[in-house]
Amino acid sequence: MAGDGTLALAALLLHAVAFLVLAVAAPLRRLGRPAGYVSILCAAGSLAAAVLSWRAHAGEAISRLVWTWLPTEGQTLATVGVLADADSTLMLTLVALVALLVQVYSLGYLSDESAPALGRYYAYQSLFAFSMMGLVLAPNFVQLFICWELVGLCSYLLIGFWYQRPAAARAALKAFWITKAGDVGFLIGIVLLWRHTGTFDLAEMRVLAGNGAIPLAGLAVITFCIYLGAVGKSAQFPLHIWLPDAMEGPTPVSALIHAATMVTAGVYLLHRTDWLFALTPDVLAIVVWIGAFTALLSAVLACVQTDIKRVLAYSTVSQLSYMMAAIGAGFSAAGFFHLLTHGIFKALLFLGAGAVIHAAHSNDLTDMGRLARRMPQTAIVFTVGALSLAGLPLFAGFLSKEEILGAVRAGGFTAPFAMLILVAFLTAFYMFRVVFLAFFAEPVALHAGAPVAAGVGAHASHVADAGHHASHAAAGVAAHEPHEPPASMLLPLWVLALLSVAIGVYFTFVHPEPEFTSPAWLMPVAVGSAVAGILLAWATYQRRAIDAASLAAAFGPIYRSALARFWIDDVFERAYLLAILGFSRVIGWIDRYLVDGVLNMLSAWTVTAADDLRTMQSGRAQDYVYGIAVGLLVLLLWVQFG
Amino acid sequence: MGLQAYLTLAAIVFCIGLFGVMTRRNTIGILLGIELMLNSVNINLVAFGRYSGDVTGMVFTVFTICITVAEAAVGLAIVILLFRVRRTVTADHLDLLRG
Amino acid sequence: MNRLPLLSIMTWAPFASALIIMFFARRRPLLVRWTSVVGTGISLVASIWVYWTYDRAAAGFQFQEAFPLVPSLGISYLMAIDGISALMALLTAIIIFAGVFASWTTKERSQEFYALLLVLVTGVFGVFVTLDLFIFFLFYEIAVLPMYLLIGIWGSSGDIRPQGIFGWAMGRTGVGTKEYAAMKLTLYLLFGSAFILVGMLALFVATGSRTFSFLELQTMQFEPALQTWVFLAFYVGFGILAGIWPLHTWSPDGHASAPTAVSMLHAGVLMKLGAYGVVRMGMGLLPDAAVDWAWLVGTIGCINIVYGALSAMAQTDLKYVIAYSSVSHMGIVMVGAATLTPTGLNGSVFQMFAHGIMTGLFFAIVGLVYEKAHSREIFKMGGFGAMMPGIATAFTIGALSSLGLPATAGFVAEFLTFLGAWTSDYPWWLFPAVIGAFLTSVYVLRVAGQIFWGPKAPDPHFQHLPDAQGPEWAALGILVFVLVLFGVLPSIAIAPVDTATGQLLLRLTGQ
Amino acid sequence: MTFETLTLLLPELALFALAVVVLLGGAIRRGVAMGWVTLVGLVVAFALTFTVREGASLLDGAFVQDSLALFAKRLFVASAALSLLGSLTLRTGAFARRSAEYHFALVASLLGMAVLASARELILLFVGFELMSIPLFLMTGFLKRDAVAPEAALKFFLVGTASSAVIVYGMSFVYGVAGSTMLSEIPPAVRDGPPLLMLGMALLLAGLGFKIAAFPFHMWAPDTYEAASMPFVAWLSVAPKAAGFVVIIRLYLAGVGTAALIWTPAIAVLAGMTMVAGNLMAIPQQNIKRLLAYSGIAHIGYMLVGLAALSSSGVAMLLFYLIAYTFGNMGAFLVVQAVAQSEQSDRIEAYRGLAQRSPLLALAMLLFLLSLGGIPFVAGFWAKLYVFWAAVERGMYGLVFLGAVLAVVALYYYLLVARRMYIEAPERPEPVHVPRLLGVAIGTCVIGVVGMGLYPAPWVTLAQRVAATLFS
Repeated sequence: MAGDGTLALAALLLHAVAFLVLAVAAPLRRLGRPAGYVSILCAAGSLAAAVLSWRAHAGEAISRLVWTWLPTEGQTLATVGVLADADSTLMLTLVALVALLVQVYSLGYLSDESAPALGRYYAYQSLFAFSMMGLVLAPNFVQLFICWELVGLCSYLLIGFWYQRPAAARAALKAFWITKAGDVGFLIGIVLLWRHTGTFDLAEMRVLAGNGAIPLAGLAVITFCIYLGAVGKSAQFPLHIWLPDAMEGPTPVSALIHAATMVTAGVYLLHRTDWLFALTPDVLAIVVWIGAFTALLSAVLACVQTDIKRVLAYSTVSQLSYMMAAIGAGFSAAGFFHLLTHGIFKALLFLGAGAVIHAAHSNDLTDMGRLARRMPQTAIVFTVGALSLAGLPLFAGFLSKEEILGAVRAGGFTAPFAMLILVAFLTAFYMFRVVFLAFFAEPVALHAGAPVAAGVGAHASHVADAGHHASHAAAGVAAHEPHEPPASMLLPLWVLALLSVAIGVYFTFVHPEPEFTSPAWLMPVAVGSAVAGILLAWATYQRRAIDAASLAAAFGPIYRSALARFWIDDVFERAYLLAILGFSRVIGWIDRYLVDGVLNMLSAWTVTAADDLRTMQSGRAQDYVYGIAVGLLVLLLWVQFG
Repeated sequence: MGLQAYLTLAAIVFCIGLFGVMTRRNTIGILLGIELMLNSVNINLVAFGRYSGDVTGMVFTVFTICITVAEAAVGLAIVILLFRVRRTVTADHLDLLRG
Repeated sequence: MNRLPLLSIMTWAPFASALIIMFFARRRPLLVRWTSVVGTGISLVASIWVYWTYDRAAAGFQFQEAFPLVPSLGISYLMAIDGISALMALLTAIIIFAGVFASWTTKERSQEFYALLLVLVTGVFGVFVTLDLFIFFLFYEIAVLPMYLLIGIWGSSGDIRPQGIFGWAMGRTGVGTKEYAAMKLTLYLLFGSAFILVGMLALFVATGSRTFSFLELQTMQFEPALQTWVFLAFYVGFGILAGIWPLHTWSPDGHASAPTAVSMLHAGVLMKLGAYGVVRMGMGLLPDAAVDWAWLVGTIGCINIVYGALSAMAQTDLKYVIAYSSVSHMGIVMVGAATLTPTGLNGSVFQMFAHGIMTGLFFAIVGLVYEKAHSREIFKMGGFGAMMPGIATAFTIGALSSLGLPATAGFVAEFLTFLGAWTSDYPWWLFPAVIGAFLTSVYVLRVAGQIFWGPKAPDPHFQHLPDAQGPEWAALGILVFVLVLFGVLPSIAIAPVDTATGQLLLRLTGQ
Repeated sequence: MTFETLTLLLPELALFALAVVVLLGGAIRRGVAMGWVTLVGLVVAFALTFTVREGASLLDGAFVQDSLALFAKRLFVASAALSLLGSLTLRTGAFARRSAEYHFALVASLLGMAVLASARELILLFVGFELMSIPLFLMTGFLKRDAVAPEAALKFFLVGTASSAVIVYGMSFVYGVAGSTMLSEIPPAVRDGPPLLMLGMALLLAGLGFKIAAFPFHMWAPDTYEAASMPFVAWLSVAPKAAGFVVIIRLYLAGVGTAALIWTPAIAVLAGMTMVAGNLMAIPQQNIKRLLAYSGIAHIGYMLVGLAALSSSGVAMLLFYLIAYTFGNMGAFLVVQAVAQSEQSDRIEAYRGLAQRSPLLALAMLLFLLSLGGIPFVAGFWAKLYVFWAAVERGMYGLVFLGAVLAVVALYYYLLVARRMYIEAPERPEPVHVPRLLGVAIGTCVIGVVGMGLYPAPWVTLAQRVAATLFS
């Protein structure tokens, strides 16, 4: 019975229940914390169900439940349901786990939100968890797209959670629009694919693909369109710009949505349909190149951020690109593997950052320093996360990252491979830059002119979470000391930390044999570059043996353009203002003054003509006789010549 | 071709009358113009009757003359009435009603 | 087949209550309102009943009621519904029921207001459920005429400063005033109805059989020449009401000036009435011409989608934004219909329904906001989300539906239309349609963000605004519920519609 | 002159007797008494029209009582009775002192119309015309102390007599060519269309154009309407025009057959110009009487469209239009009288908020306006529809399209009045006082308009029957 997917369904529906309860029962929602308990309860149950169904579907077991959703011409056009197999249930478990932890964590993190706001927050959380699971378990493209959009909606709602702050409101819109732009491609892709294969169903389609029943002509266009959707969701160049701004949302949201789950949906999509993409190798090539490029780009950007969350955001972008590259190289399993491990430790990092922000009341690295003394536990778990991200042995990121590198190389993409190695180095560097600056080094504020201070200084989001935590400071805790977060926040941190170590240790010794052979030098190179990065960071920011300023100067142009985010955001800004708004003004003007104007012109003319015409009615009897005479004349002429 | 001559004469008289109606400033003058027009009709009728040799034309003429008289009477009455109210019989001044 | 004349009840109940209001409810506002509630409630119940008891297996026209009126001219009181008209009747009933609540706070001359409104609704119901072309036309006129007074008396004037070329003309015609809007709308629609009348009479003459009955006309084969120009006449006539480009300009002015319930009804239902006319009369009676002219209908529809969305983006007056969004969405309806594919046509009909509810919701909300904040200027308002969370949420749901977000009715409609477009003879229609959906997301969320989910506006008037209360909740609640319900379970709407569209297309393309 | 002949003339005789009675009675009894007498007399005359054997003709064909004649006479008498109901409520000043004159003139003019409707002989036609017109001049100037009434009377008179001259001049040619004054002699002459005859017919057309107030012979109408007393104008706007149309039908269509078609272009052009001029010039009017005057001119244009078809159905539709127009237009004018009596103003402003002051009156006015505008459920809709239909049968699509567009224009200025009544707020709360008789008259018109709107069939068949006899 466990095999038939009902467990997966239960995991899915529990969150739906939570959402409905919170959405409909307004009084409960307005209570705040109780609402949180409800949704946490459901999340816990959902996790249990997820784990069980994962166990049940480990191996080859696949179970499928579908119901008709859209009828047409008497038959079924589209269905909804669950498709539970090893991958989906594994992903399901990850989502359930992170969702649960984040919801618990939020209890502490958002403790000083107003009750209704908190209720709203948990309603959104449940909705998100539900939609994400629906996406993971989707048996067909329609449901996939539906949930795809819904998670986008949740991200929009949660980024804009503090909508009273202009930055947050703007970021929410930006995120929605950019991802929506990608989804336009995705939607088109689905429609085209439907006509191409005659079905939405993944399983059926896979069978068709298996026996080569899918015509290859034009398939590349379709897969590319679908890939566009992934580009939007998983923040690939050039649509990656929304993710850093999305950090305006509460940190737990960033952890759940913008690190562990939603943003990985694109990767998951490509992994789910790798058999389809396998038919169009040139599209896969594009995926690799874009992936590698985005990885490098965002890694560089991450190095110059002074907002701790933005560093993590860019690192997320670059890690996602890692996965994309692997999938593009044709070994989607590697990408999926990294997706899972990354989900764990990136969530850990974000939650850790949240704890830091919670304590320091600022996102800005320059406001931090030596926090390790005040909050040792946080320091430890954060470092664990950093090590995982850097990909050192015994930590979660180690094997997954190495597999990706191997995969890309095995795929025969040398240049991307080189770029990714470089990225590995940069990753370690910027991660430990954060670690040292935040936890171990002296507060840099003392060291005037340090490049970190010259970061994207003026950026509005610097007050991100501090904004609402200012209540602390206002509350007279002037001589206030950073302190460990409450248990509700520490617990999830430790769980995640231990998990990443456990995974790391497990996979350091137990190598699953990959589908490709990577040379012996690969592992040392990868680890070496990571270590090099760490050392450089240490030398620069801990020992200050190397002056950060001169370091920055060494990369002058890159550094400066990185500060300007390579002007990509500006380009989009312009495009929005000029192309869309500007054009709309033109159309609006045309509508009002030409299309409608002509109409008004006609009527105005008629009225004027009428006014002129009545002057004929002069009031003099003799003019009236003139009228008769003229009429008579005309008639006579007509009789004569007509 | 006597008929032609009569008809032409009638036409000329008619046009003179019409011209008078359209140009005279004095209302009485206009009335006279109308009388001319009607009388041209009489010329026509008599001529036609004479040349087609039946009396209907003459009969018609008699009717026309009577009716013309009646019209003249009514017209003059109205003119007098108007003069009482407005102290003028100049057609151009009678344009209170217009537009 | 059924003993109770449900369709007549549905149609005439509002009219009856209008009479009651006119004669027995002098100066008793509450009685007026409750009479309207009861009248429209009866219609609602009847329509739901019809909708559920409609025999999907049998399909075709059901619940027939017929008795001859003018046998000599073949005019008869013939009422029946199929899947499409059942859904449309349901839509009408829902909108007006909500509309009665939404305009609960009408102050001046509320008695006449409700009376006229109910008469109008009678016309709309009649159009949807009658199958006699002549009666159809009469109902159509009933549905159009009261609009002049409804807008003229209870409407509100916006401020549009005439400028640019034709500026003087706009000044001269008094653009922006409610009188202008009312006059424009009435004349425009009557002009359109002239075309419809001519077309119908042409068919009537062409059939030697001397009948106005749709059922009989349906069985006839008109010669191509006649079909062509009659179809065009219908297309222009109904198209004006459906707001096809470039004959749409009455709709923004009209909807912006109209009082809440009227804009709800007009944008929500009457524009659909135009589309319904094109589908029922144009395609139903003139299959060959419909196939020949599909390219025109669809292409104009595409123009509508993009053009409407962009115009909506350019507006600063909330009501104008909504009105233009209607123009854009009617484009989707038209494209869906023009695809001549089952999916597309289902999508089109479903979009009529979805957009009807959605726009009804929008206009209800605009009405509430205007009533509380006394402003329609988008960029003067801001941060209302904190003060009126209920209204804000409702608006957001409406917005999501209009940008075609899944789990709302809008998505299903648009998705089906897209599928239909791509499988039609003119696949490229897909792209303007999809782009239109994207543009919608831009302007509609921009508005939502500006007014509700953004920083507070400095204006002191906007500091303390009440949320919706009392009957207003009923209006919002009903509409939101329907919007989401049909988004989550579209099959309850698609299934009956499917039975009708299938038969229609069978005659059209013989597939 | 046998007794049988007299029975055929009963309606005319009754009218004549009535005229005498009123004239003499006026010497005995002042006040509105004569008005009542006239009303009774009219009812009698109306009843008598039904005693006449249809299709009879006497004076060897110079005077016929065919269905068209009877139809027209009933229309004249009925409309006269309606306007009388209106004028009976005017009990002050001239209407009290000189009511006998007024009613005598009315009956005399009516007699003229009656003769006109039956005349199939030129002299009779001419006499009929004058008998109809001269009293009209008088009645226009009836309020002789009034500043503008005499002016209007003079204009009406001058232009009217001029046009009479034109008519009779035309008649002289017709007589000359046809060699007889019998209309029955014209058709054979028309067939080979000698220029002189055509000249005469053209002159006649011009003169008749004046009678029916078709552009450009319409100019007397607005001024006269504005100045004269309302009930009279209500009647003037209908009956003489009907008479004019009857004569046109007799002269140009009856028995001429297809030869009549040579007139189609002339009449069509006349119709087009009249519709355009009437509708356009009505737009800027601020005086409701003038507005109705111009709209009336426009309606003449629509009737001419029906006439231009020069077919049996065309004439039928024209006659139907005449009935609808009678009810709608007279009703509107009677409402105007009611408002004018209580507001002392016939500006459109006087109608502000009428709907709130006296809803029923406003509703009646709205119905009349809608009927004139050609909206379903009221008579005007069918009238326009049928007229267009007739024109389409002749393939005059352009004319029909023009008419349709102008119908929208017309609706514009009718709705402007509706806007005053319904949308704008009243200046004074108290309702408009409507005298009972006037109310009856208005009510009759409402019944007529709505009745014809809801169930036009009998009237249509009537009109068709009448028209059919002309083309048999």
